[in-house]
Formats: sequence, C-alpha cells, structure tokens
Amino acid sequence: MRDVEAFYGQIQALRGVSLDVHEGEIVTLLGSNGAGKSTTLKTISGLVRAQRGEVQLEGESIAKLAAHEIARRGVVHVPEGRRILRGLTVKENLELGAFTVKDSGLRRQRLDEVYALFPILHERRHQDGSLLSGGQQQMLAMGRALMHGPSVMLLDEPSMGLAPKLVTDIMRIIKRLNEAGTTILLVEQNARLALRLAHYAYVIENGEIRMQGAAAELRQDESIVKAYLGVGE
Amino acid sequence: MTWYDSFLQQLVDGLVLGSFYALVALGYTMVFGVIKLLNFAHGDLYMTGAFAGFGGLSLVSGFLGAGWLGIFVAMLLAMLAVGCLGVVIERVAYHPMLGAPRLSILITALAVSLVLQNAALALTGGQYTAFSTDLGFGGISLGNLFLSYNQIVLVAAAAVLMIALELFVSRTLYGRAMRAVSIDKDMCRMMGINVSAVIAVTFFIGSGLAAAAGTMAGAYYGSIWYFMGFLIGLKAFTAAVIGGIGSITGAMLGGLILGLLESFGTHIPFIGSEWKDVFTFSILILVLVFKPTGLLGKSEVERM
Amino acid sequence: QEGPIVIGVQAPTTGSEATYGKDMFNAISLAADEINADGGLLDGRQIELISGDTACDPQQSVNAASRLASQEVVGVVGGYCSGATQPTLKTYGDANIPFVIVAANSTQLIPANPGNAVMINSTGDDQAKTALDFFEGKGIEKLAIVNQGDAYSQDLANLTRDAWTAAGHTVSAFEYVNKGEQDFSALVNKIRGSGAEAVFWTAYYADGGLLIRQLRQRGFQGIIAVGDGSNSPELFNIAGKAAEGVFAFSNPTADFLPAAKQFASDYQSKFGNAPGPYAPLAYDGMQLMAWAIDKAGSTDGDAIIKALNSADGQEWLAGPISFTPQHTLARSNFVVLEGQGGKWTRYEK
Amino acid sequence: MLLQLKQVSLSFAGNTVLHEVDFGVAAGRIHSLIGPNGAGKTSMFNVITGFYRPQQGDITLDGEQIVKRKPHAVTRLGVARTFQNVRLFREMSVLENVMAGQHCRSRAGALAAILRLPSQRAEERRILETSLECLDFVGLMGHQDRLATNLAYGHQRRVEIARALATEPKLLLLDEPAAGLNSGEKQALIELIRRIRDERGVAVLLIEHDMSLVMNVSERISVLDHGSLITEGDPHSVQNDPKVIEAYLGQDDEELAL
Amino acid sequence: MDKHSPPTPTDVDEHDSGRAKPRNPLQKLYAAFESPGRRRALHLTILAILIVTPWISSQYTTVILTNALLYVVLCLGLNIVVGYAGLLDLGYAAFFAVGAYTVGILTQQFGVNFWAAIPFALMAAALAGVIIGGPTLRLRSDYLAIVTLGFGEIVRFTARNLEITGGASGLSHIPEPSLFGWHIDSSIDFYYVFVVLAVLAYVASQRLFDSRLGRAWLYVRHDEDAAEAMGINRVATKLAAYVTGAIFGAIGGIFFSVNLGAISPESFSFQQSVLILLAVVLGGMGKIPGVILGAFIVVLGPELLRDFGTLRLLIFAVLLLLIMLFRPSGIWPEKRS
Ligand SMILES: Nc1ncnc2c1ncn2[C@@H]1O[C@H](COP(=O)(O)OP(=O)(O)OP(=O)(O)O)[C@@H](O)[C@H]1O
Ligand SMILES: Nc1ncnc2c1ncn2[C@@H]1O[C@H](COP(=O)(O)OP(=O)(O)OP(=O)(O)O)[C@@H](O)[C@H]1O
Ligand SMILES: CC(C)C[C@H](N)C(=O)O
Ligand SMILES: [Mg+2]
Ligand SMILES: [Mg+2]
Repeated sequence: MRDVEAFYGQIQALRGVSLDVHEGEIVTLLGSNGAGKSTTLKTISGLVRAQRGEVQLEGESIAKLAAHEIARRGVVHVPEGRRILRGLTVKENLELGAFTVKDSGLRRQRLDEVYALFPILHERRHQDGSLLSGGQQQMLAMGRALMHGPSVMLLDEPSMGLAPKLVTDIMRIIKRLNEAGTTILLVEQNARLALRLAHYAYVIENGEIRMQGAAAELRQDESIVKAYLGVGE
Repeated sequence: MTWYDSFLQQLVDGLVLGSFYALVALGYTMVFGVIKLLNFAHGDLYMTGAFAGFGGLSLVSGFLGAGWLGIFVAMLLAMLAVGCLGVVIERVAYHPMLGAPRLSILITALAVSLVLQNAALALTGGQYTAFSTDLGFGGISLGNLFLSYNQIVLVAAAAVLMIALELFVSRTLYGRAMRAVSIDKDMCRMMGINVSAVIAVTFFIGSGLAAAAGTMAGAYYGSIWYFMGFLIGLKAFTAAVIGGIGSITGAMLGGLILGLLESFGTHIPFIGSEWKDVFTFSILILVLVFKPTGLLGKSEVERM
Repeated sequence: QEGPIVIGVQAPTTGSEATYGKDMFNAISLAADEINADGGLLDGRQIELISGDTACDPQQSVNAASRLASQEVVGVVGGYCSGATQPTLKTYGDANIPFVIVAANSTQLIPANPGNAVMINSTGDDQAKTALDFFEGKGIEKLAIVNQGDAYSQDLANLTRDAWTAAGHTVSAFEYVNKGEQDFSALVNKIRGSGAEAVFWTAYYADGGLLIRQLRQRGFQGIIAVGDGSNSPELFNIAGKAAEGVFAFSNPTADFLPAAKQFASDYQSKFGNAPGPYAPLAYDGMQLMAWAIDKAGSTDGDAIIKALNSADGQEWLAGPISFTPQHTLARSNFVVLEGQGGKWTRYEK
Repeated sequence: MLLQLKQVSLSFAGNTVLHEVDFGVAAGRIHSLIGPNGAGKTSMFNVITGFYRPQQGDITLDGEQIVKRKPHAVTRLGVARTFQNVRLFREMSVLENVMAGQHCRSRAGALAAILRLPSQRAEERRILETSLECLDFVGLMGHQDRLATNLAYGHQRRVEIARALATEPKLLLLDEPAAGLNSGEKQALIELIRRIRDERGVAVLLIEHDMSLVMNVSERISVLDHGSLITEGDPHSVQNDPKVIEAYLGQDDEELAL
Repeated sequence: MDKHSPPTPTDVDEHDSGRAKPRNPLQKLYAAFESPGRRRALHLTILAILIVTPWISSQYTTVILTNALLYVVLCLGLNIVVGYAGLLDLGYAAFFAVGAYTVGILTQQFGVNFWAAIPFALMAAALAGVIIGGPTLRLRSDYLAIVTLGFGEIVRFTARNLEITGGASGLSHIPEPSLFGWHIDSSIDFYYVFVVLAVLAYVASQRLFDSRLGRAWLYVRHDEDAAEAMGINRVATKLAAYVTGAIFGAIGGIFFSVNLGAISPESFSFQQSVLILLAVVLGGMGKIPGVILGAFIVVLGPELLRDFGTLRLLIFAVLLLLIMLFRPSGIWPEKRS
C-alpha cells in the first residue's frame, strides 16, 4: 500500500498511508480511535476507494478492482461490528462465506472445520445469526471468513467484546491460521496482545503512519507502551 | 346452480385469478427482497410485457400461428425483452440511488412508472389494442363447474414459473446470495459476491415474470392498453405484502388469498359487490394487525 | 378584429381516461380542420385550438379552465368527466365564456350551469327510459345492472334501477366493477346465479368488451345491452364474436347518417383508428360552436351564448340539436343498435 | 436494595437464557456483571429495562414492580441504559441526542408547541439546560452542535452516557462501555463512572469484559454463566474464584503460548 | 501534538464536518436561509410576493397558486407523518377526504354553518388518525404502506358507495363561507384564505419541529428501541404524528371543499396520496422549506408543461426522475452530509 489517501465525502481519513504486509506475516496496525485503522482495511478490501495512491496484492494493483473481485483473490475482511447477515441462519451465514468456492465438497469440509473450531456455532447452526450474543457473533464472523479459505485476512478488532478467555482463544486461532500460511493484517485496540502476536507493527495517527517497526522492538519502546498500553494495565 | 356448485366455481375462479396475481406479486417480492424497493413500476413492466408479447406474437404468428405455441414463443420473447428493460431501468434509475433514503427510491420507481405509462400512452395514442389469438372458448365442464383450457394453461404456466423460482432462491447458493444482498451489500462484497450482478439478475427475473404475466393476460383477456398495469400493480403489491414481503412462497400465498377474497367478496350476502374492495382491504388490514410481517414474512427481531 | 379564433378543448388527454379524451380531441380537431379548409369563420379567420387537459381530476380541470380563460378563448368545447366538468362551470361562467359540453351528462351539471354552457349529450334520464322500454319490449323480468363506480355509469345504473323497479320488475343483481379490472368470473357467476335474463352494462366499452366476452364464454345466453359509453366499434375488437347480438343504446351515429359515414372514414384515415363513442358528439360540439360564432357574427361571449341557445333542431352527426330552458338537449333520440357482423346496425323491433 | 430481581427466568424458543436469577443492586453502588459470551448479561439488561419479558420472576425498583412495564415506563421510573453497540440517533446533533433523555421528564404536547405557551417555553429551556449540564458532566461541552455519529467512538460512548444521565435515573446500566476504547480512554471512563456515583448518587450496573477496568472500578461483582449466577462478591474474591477462572477468565494471557 | 502522546479529547476530530462550512454554491444558498436575520427578511419578502401576486397576474396564476398553497398545507401535514416520524403513508388523501366530506355533508345536507362544521371535521380527522394509527404502530414501513393504502381506498370506496356522500358523483353546491360579512367567493378570496392556511401550517410545522414532540418523532424514526430506552413512548408518539398529520390534511380538505364547491371520490384517490408523498420526498423529507418547494413543483410542474399536450406528464416524469437522480435525498434535504 503506497501513499494512499481516502476520503469520506469531504472528510479525509487517510493522508498518504504506506504499509507493507509480507506473505506469511502477521502485521498489526495500532492507533487510537478514529485514527484510520478501519479505513485502511476498507481501502485494501475495496470498500473505500483510494483517491490517490496504490494498493498492490502480490505485485498487482488492486486499487481499481471492485470489492468482490478483491475478495475473489483471497483477501477477506472481517469487519468491525461483525456484520452478521440478519435473518439468515448461522449455517447460511457460513455457507455464504464460501460463496466463491465452487466445489460443494470443499464447502462442506470447511464447514466441518469451522464447527470444530467453534462448537457453539454448530449448536446454534439453525438460529438466526444476528440473535447470537456479541461474542458468539464474533466467532461467526471469523468462521465465515475462514469458509472463504483466504490467503490474506484483514481482521478489525477481533477481540472486541470477547470474554477474556475467548480473547486468548481467538488470538491462538489467529496464530494457528498464520502458521498454516495465512497472511494477516490485524487491527487491535488491545495493543499489548497484538504486539505479542504480530511480527511487525505500524502505528497510525490522524490518517498518517507515525511509526513502524518489528513488534518485539515496539513492545520495548517506552513511549509506545505509554501511549497505547496505558498505565492501567 | 346449487350453492355448492357456485361455491366450487368461486373457489376455482378465485384460484385462477389468484395464481395470476401471485405471478405478478412474485416479481414484486423478488425485487423487494433484494433491494428493499417497492417497485411501483412493476405493474407498468407488466403492461410493457403485454405489448411486447403482442409485438412478439405478430412477429411469430406468421409461421407459428397464434395458438399455444405462438403465444408461448411470444411470451419468451417478451420475457427476454422486458427482462432486459428491467435491468436497464435498474442501472439507470435505481442503481445510482442505492445509498439514498428508501423513500427516495420509491419515488424514483414512481417516476419510472409514470414514464413507462405515459410513453405507452404516447406510443399507442391511448387506444385499446386487441390481442387476438386463436385460442377458443373451450374448456371442461364438470357438472356445473366450468374450467376453460385457457385457465388450466394459465394456472399451470404460473405454477411452473413459481416453483422453479422458489427452488432457485431457496436451494441454490446464488439464491441465498440474493437474500444476503438485501441485508448488507458491503458484507456481500467482502465475501466475493458481485452485488451488481446479483441485483441485475434479480431484476431480469422479476421483470421477466411481469412480462410473462402481461402476455398471458393479453392472450387470456384479449385486450391491452397503456394503463392496464396500474391496478394489477396495486394488487400485486397487496398480495406480496400480505404474504410477507420478500418471501416467495408468501407472494404465492398472498396472490391466491387475494384472488379468493375478491372472488368470494363479490358474493357476500347482504352487502353488494360495491363493498368488495372494502371487504378485501379490511381483511388484509386485520391480517396485518395480527401478523405484522405478513403471513409468511419473517419477523425481524432486532437484538439489543 | 384580426387573427385566429381561439377555441379551448377541455378533455382528459392524460391519465386513465386519456383514451376517451384523445378521441374527443381528435374529433374536434377534425372538425376545426374542415372548417378552416372551408375558409374559416367570420370572414376567413382560422380556428386555433388550445388543449385544456383535465386528467379527469376536478382540481386539474379547474386549473385547465382558468388557463383557457386567461388565454381569452372565444369558446370552449369538451367536458368528458362530469366530476371534473362541474367545477369548471363557474370558471367559464365568471368569464362569460360559451361552453359546449359534449359528453359529460350527469344531472348534477344542470343546476351548476350559470347559463353560458349547453349540453349536447342526452342525460342519463333519457337513456334509462330507453333501456326500460327496450328490456320491457323483450319481455325481460329479471335484470342485472353493472356499472364501474364512476359518476356517469353509477348515475345511469341508479336511474335505470329506479325506473325498472318502479315499473314493477326485479333487479336481480346490481353490481360494481373497478375500472381496469380484467377478471369478471366471480361477477359472471353471480349474475348467472341470480337468474338474470338480461344484463345492462352502463359503463365504457373497454371493460364492457371483457365482460361480454366472459359472460358468453361462461355460457350466459340472455340479452346483453350496453350504454352509450360502450357504443364503439372497438367493442368488437375486444369482445370478438361474443359481441354479436349485443345491443347498445345510443344517439344515432356514424353508421347511419351519410355525413357520419364520411366522418368515420375521415377519422379512420387521419388517426389510424375508428372514432370512439364520443367522437361524433365532440365533432358536433365543434361544429355547433362554429355555427354559433358565425351566427353571432362576432366573438362576443354573450352573442355566441345567445346563438347557441337558439339552435333550432338542425341535423348534426348525432341527430338534431335544440335546447331546453335548462340548456340540456331538448329531445332524446336514443336509438337501439345491435352488433352484427362486427359492426353496429340499427335495431328495429 | 435499589434493584431486585427474584427468580427471573427467560428463554427463547426453548433456549434458556436466564435461569431463576436472584440478583440485587444496592443504591449508590458500582456493581459489575461479568460472564462468558452468551451468558445472558445483555439479556438481563433487556429484562430489567422492559425490552424482554421474562417468563417468570419479579423485578422491583425501589420496591416498585417493573416487570410488566414498557421500556419507556421503566426509564421514567429511574432506570437508564446504554447499548452494547452504540445506538445514537444518526444525523442528529450531540445536543439533540442528549435532549432525548429529558423527554420523559417533560410534558408539553402538540398544541402547546404550536401555540408556544409560556409553560412550554419554560420547559424547553429546562430541557436545554439539563442536557447541557449532562454534556458538561461527561466532558463534551463544546461538541454539542456536531453530528453525534461523526464523533470519535470514545466520544460517542460518552454521548450515550450523557443521554442516559439526562433521564435523571437512579440506576444506570452500562453495557460494555469500554469496548473499543484505548487504555487512556478507559482510564477516563473509570473516572467518569466514579463521578456518576459520587456526584450524582446514581447506582451503576456495569457489564464489561475488560477485567482491569472491572476490578478497578467495581465494589461488587456478580458472575453469570449459562443464565445462572455462579458467584457474587468483592473484586478480589471473584477474581480468585476457581469457578470464575474456569468459566470466564481462563489463564492469564501472559502465559499465552505464542 | 507530540508524536506519541495519546490523543486528547479535542483534537481527534478536526476533520469532522458534521456542520462544516458549505462549499458548493447551492449549499451556500441554503445556508444563507439558515441565519435568523436573513430568514426573517426572506419570510417578509415571500409574504409580500404572495400578497401582491394576484394583483399583477392572471386569474389562472391565482388559481394554480391557490392549488399549490393547498398542497403546501397537505404536504406539511404528511411531512409530519413521513418526514418527522418516518411512517410511510400511502393513504394520506383519506384525511383530506374526511375533512372535505365532513364539511360537505354538514353544510350541504344539514345546513350547518361552515365555521361550526370545522370542529366536527377536525374531530373526525383526529379519530381517523387514531383508527389508522392504532393498529399499525407495530408495523414496519412496507406493511404500514399497504395498511395506509388500504385505509385510503376504504375511505374512497365508502364515499363512492354511500348515499350521504353523494356516491360517485359526490356532493355539489357546497355553500361558500362568510367571515364577518366577507363572503369568500372569488378565486382571489380563496387565494388569500389559502395563503393564511399555508402560513399557519408553516408556523405550526416549524414550532412542532422545534419542540419536545418534534424531537421525539425524530428519535422514534431513527431508532425506536433507543428512543424507548430514553423513556419515549413510541406508541403515543406515533399516534400523535398521525393525528397531527390528519388534522393538517383535514384542514386542507375543509377549505378545498368550499373552494371547489363540489367534491367527489376521484379527488381522494390513491394517486392523490402518492402525489402528496411525491412532493414531500422530492422536496426533502423533514425539511420544511424543501417540502414547500416540493409542493410547488408538483403543482406547478405539470401546469408549466401544459403546452406539451399529451406529453406533459411524460416530460414531467422524466424531470422528476432526473431530480431524484441528481438529488437523491430531495432538493432541499433535512441534513447535508
Ligand atoms: N462512513 C463514514 N463517514 C464519514 N466519516 C467516517 C466514516 N467512517 C469513518 N469516518 C471518519 O474517518 C476517520 C477514520 O475512521 P476509522 O473508522 O478508520 O478509524 P479507526 O482507526 O478504525 O477507529 P476505531 O478505533 O474507532 O475503530 C474518523 O475520523 C471517522 O470519524
Ligand atoms: N432476541 C433473542 N432471540 C433469541 N435468542 C436470543 C435473543 N437475545 C438473546 N438470545 C440468546 O441469549 C443468549 C444470551 O445472550 P446475551 O446477549 O444476553 O449474552 P451476553 O451475556 O450479553 O454475551 P456477550 O458478552 O457476548 O454480549 C445467547 O445465546 C443469545 O443467542
Ligand atoms: C357519457 C359519458 C361521456 C359521461 C361522462 N363520462 C361523465 O362523466 O358524465
Ligand atoms: Mg475501526
Ligand atoms: Mg452482551
């Protein structure tokens, strides 16, 4: 991603953001509220058009592609607020995650994998997905993304609203996915956790990248710890 | 005629009329199901379909005749043409409005309806066009019960179209995607669904169904004119809503119920047929009071 | 004074009644063209028409009428929907503009007429009487009456019902249908179930054609008669062979007077379709207006109104015209027609 | 007890969400409700505020039965809430959002408004003043004319709290108010919650998954699991309760095998 | 700002523009009307124009302006239901009809004085508002649409079928009213009556909008549950919207009936309801000046196009379509975003 600028109407949300995510890495994007983290992810997945700048996937420009085409290239975005399809059952939500998978055998296999990962989804498979509790919805959103079989996952605050125990679980799952070869760009409010998980980190502020570095190094940086880990913890 | 015969006849007629309403309501509900638009222009697509079918029939009657075969081919042509028209309308008039308030799209649909209606008025000079076919008045009589061949074919054709559609929407992943698009377009995009294509397909099918119904109506009743879509549009809307708007089976059910209500509404003892519509609407309102999302509509519980 | 003589045409040329409105407009322009071709009026002044579209809506027709009045038309010809015509009477009355009402014929119009308007279509009363005589002549006892719920057809239906029951007969079914409704099967069953020996359709040909078709299709064998709103050759297109043997009440028109034959063929060749039921009256209305202007010798409102009211029974397409003190047509010359071989013929009992 | 739940049970289509819950919140207290996802915490809020109707059980506020009442009536009686997902009125200003809270404390109808009766004008003034005061209280003075949904997320949370305070409640229910906040903002939130209790005397019932915040601010903690209360006590004892660790807390994330 | 310091509450939002400075000329024009001083001047100018117009223009202009002013009243009424409270109403003409017929029947059939008939008409309308509002409050907008449509049609069919309403021919010879010896009779008289009504409707709308009830409508429209949680009784609030809207509609109907002197069911058709809705949405739901503009467009548009004959509605429809495409939230929407 190079010098990307993005707008909402007349509001400029990104002011020349450049960042690199290498294959097989977990990269985390930190920043306070309204800094532009979600917008960055949306620009990559094509929901928000970059007015200026370049977005490339494996060396190919995707800045001009429609969102669904980007998704077909293996980039899956798990958005903020989960966005469960209301009125569809848990199972239908999951199946639609695999919309681009033409092989129905593969779809079924993935479904079983997801159920194994999140047993509660199996238990509730016939329930309207939007009636799940907040945390359950987050699992559904993750599961739906996994159905796609993504090569790149864009995760927007996946730990939001999860019980402490589940946060650890989700983080573990992210790590496992990454070990299985999925490239991950993670936006997290829980910076400590994110920095422990990630290989590399960026800090965004007011639509601009303020600093970047290997996660392990940033974790040692006093100023970061102060600014984003707070004193409370 | 005994009361019993007359009851049966009313029942049969109501079902015939209802299956016809159902067919039009189906297109209405499909379009609604995907972009949450009460497509006020649907009735006018039906009218356009009738004229397209008329045009189609004059094209093919030379070598296929104006019997069942000719009408069938004309109907397919009309479905194709009006299906494409529906897609064009969606692209030109509705697509740019997708982010706008829902009522704005409603008004746009209304404007489209006015455009179609008045364009047809200008083109036909307001004349009634006789839709003449070689179909006879023949039919089957079972005692006092009479069923014309035309009615049988009409119901059969409507049933086939409806069942095919129902299977498509409920059983295929593509059908599921249609439902998903109505809920959250951006999410669908993120899952790799080509939202515009899904919407276009929906409009194609919905408009095609309207055209099928229009052609059948033309052939069955024998005359068409520029304003014929208005009343049927309202009825289809009513049927779709009663059944639970967005629900395909609901539209079918709603259509049948409306047909039966009208059929029996003509015969209520003590009050004359001038109260038929008051009767129909009152029942519909009552239904909605007790089933606020229509007979088969999903109640949308929202989580807090 | 120089320049063209401007005449307003008040008719619904948009909306659901546009079929009839355009028909009237066409007939009026045909008349105007003929007059202009003959050298115009008042020493060669040409007639120029301005359309006042009412869309059959009272509010819109008041707008149209005010506009015509503001454009200082010499006279107005037209008036199709009674409901939309009524509020315009005051507008023209205030501006003292002569108004020839060619179709609208509700009895409600009579008291609202300030005196500047004349009605050249017989009112429902006359027709109801013709219907009574006809059905009695056929020995009918049980009659079904069907109307469309608009001012005209409801009025005619009510008048006929009252006359029929007053004469000691039975109205076995008194029914309404909505304009534009295509399926009459329930209604047909009801009529058949009621034991009606005859059906009287009081509304227009389009839906009437469908009703006739479906009545015959379902084996109704009694007499079917239609009111003057359905007296159109188009009825045969719509109802097909079911229209054979159907009776219609009407002013004598198109097919019976030599002049009318010419009119019908001119109309057909000019507009590509047969004249509708009110085309001859509209044509007459324009001719009558021209005659009155000519007779008045000026474009002065009072003079023309006076001339109009002095119409002395000369023959027009639709028969002779002279007026009662209420400015309605002085005679009823309703005749009975019968559909034969795809067209209307005069029925003599 | 300010709020008292007795034997409250709730289920949806056979799924038991709350099972014979007995629970109370004392006046002037900061009380937290924690538990795994899907335990029924939000549902309990919904039951208290009248959005869900429990199949059985009693709920009283200050001794008054509130279980059969409509949400707006419950609010009038003195229970205010925020939502798990921020639900501000879109396209309306911050001030207008907060003024919503004052609705149940005012009365003027259509006629009074059309005629601009003096009583109506006085009432409008009071609504305005109270709302501004609430905004000031949560530290958003100066933002009142902006569109609420254009504010930063943390601020939106505060607007929601100000709006709830404007209903002049006795009890404030906060559903995950810290979700999506960074640590600085969380700290400020803790202050705010304390001030709500101390300066306004409003009892607070809090749902939250952020343990450091919960442990920091609560005087009492109840733990809900599968619709039943499994423990209640002070922060320290709850934190070390093996049942709670098992069901909810898990191992400390420091031990995460990464 | 120090590179690594956590953001302070005030500086996160400098690029927020909820009420940002208007940029394009159209927005500037709108903004000009938002300032109280100019608004006052504007009001006075418009009022002055309204007062002198009939003296400097033709009777035709007076008549269609009267009609436009009638629509202003109706549209402002529907705006309360649709624009403020967000309740889709496809049967608004029913309220219009209730007002017109009540006065028509009372004055023409029972000889009641016009002014004495008004309270009855208003009560009838309020009752109608409750009848339609009551059972529909749980319904989502699409279902509400069909119920209101049905209600509108029931009212029209009833008017068509009953004898007391004059059947399909309707009532005629509804007497013109007098006010303190002034016989309201000519088109100019009625024009001024409607100017007064439109001004009253405008003022009332504005005051309602700025009131507790007006805000409650918006809250309920935006988020029923959140509104309910804030102590707003959504049933009562929606009913209030229906009843208020009904009363506006009835007032329009009352004066419509005496202006035309004759009423019939076709004036209260579904198309009439749709036209009023069209004006409201086209102008900009919820925004009073927008709605007024919409009313004028809907009435004047087809009139100005009269020279196009049969094509006038076609052209009008195309124009409507273009307006909607270029200004999807209406010409003068409630909020700029
Ligand atoms: N749909 C939108 N319309 C207008 N402005 C928006 C929209 N979405 C985001 N913004 C603005 O763009 C800026 C960046 O927002 P973004 O959502 O990317 O922030 P974020 O870093 O993800 O914050 P958070 O931690 O709250 O999720 C913010 O100032 C926000 O107000
Ligand atoms: N309206 C509803 N219909 C059906 N099931 C519901 C409904 N509301 C809640 N539930 C179910 O009740 C259970 C409890 O949900 P609730 O939202 O109360 O959990 P929670 O404790 O708030 O969880 P979280 O911490 O994840 O928000 C869930 O299993 C959920 O699916
Ligand atoms: C005879 C018809 C032309 C009558 C006309 N439709 C009316 O309303 O009076
Ligand atoms: Mg974000
Ligand atoms: Mg919850």
